[in-house]
Amino acid sequence: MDNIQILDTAFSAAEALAQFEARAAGAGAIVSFTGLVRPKSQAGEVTGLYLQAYSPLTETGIAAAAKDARRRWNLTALCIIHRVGDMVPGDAIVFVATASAHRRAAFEAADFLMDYLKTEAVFWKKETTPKGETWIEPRLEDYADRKRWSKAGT
Amino acid sequence: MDNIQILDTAFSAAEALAQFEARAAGAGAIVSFTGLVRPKSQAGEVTGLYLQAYSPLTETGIAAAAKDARRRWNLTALCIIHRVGDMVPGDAIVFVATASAHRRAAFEAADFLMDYLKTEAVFWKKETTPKGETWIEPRLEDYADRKRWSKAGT
Amino acid sequence: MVEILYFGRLMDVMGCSQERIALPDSVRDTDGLRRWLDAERILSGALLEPTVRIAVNDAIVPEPFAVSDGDSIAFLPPVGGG
Amino acid sequence: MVEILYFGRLMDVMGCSQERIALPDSVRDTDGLRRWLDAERILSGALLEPTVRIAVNDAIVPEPFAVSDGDSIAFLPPVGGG
Repeated sequence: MDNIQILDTAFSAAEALAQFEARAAGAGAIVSFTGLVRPKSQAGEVTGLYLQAYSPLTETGIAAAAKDARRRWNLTALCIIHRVGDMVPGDAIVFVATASAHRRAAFEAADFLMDYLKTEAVFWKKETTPKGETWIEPRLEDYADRKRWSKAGT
Repeated sequence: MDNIQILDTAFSAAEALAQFEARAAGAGAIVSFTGLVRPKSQAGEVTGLYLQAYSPLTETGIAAAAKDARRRWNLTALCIIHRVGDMVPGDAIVFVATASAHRRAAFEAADFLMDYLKTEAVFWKKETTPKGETWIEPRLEDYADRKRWSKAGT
Repeated sequence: MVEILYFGRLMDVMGCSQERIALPDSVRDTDGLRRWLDAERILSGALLEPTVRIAVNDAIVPEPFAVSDGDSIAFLPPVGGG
Repeated sequence: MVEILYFGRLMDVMGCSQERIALPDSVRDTDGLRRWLDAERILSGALLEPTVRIAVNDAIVPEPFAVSDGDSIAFLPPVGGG
């Protein structure tokens, strides 16, 4: 029941949630996360973002994280959609949705998957600002978030 | 920029997310939570759920929780929609969405608001199963979740 | 006369969600109201439970709280959340 | 011949995302490949950084890892997440 997609075209998070709800019938709690291209970064105004994946490593890594989430939490459905290619501010980069009987599992699993996607997922990201193009590597904060999970589960 | 609604008619979480996204323009992270009427409970098959509010206490309590969330986290937008009246399994009971520059604030604020809504919000809930009608009071688990926030913030 | 509101399971216990009552002179605060009404309706303590809170004129009050003619008084069992 | 893939900022450093190269006999593993290619292209260490990982035939490998004709070898700078 996992739905994992890498897309090179724009997608709507709201539509993804509508479809997920249909698949998650019977759940009591659905959490969604949408990551969007921000119009500003430390380097200034962002005019474009390029994301590169390395198939099939990107897909197998995400599938393994999804499997890990299912092992840790009792989920009735799970969805991960990730954009690659050229994007502009406001575009959805990533959408994660989790469904469970109770809200704690849904919240924690979505949080866990996002930490994976922000630090370990196999993507490279290039930001375009008036100052030029810059490859972005993870923030220290992202690594700290990810470490929260290292002692949970087995 | 807070959008707080108590509704006595069905609503679509996906549509609520679409509208929220439009209001949250510029955010990097959007978290949504949807609570749905589950088809089963401890008492068996659920055929109906009735929710009662006490206006204006219900509204002012939720508005105060929203204000508290904004004080604790840097949010660019916030939405809370809560159903009252008669519902059936699969219906959305509650929708919470939070938007922020970064994901941690959005996740934590949504989690915090849901803990408030599940334990302290002024609603009474009656479940109908083949065994009859039962008023539901909070689970101990819900109180424990809510307590997580008592030491955070001021 | 006061207006009394019952919420949640207390609606079922009282058989209504709302009523108007003339308070006897002996009832001057929420404690007196709880005791008098519970005895009057033979409820065996349903209105005396400490988890049942009281709102006067749409604000939850610390008890005992003075009540008088014209007040709207609500009996609130533990809230169930959404 | 081996196929070499460059990702992220290494695409810019190398000026391409992919190339085919005949490995000299002296290059038998990933350590040898990093050193030889970095020197050959005068990169001053861009391929020697320990944060740059290597995948051989689409699997990240513990290094040094043997490489030989027909392999697909990818240089992976730290991933940036989504």
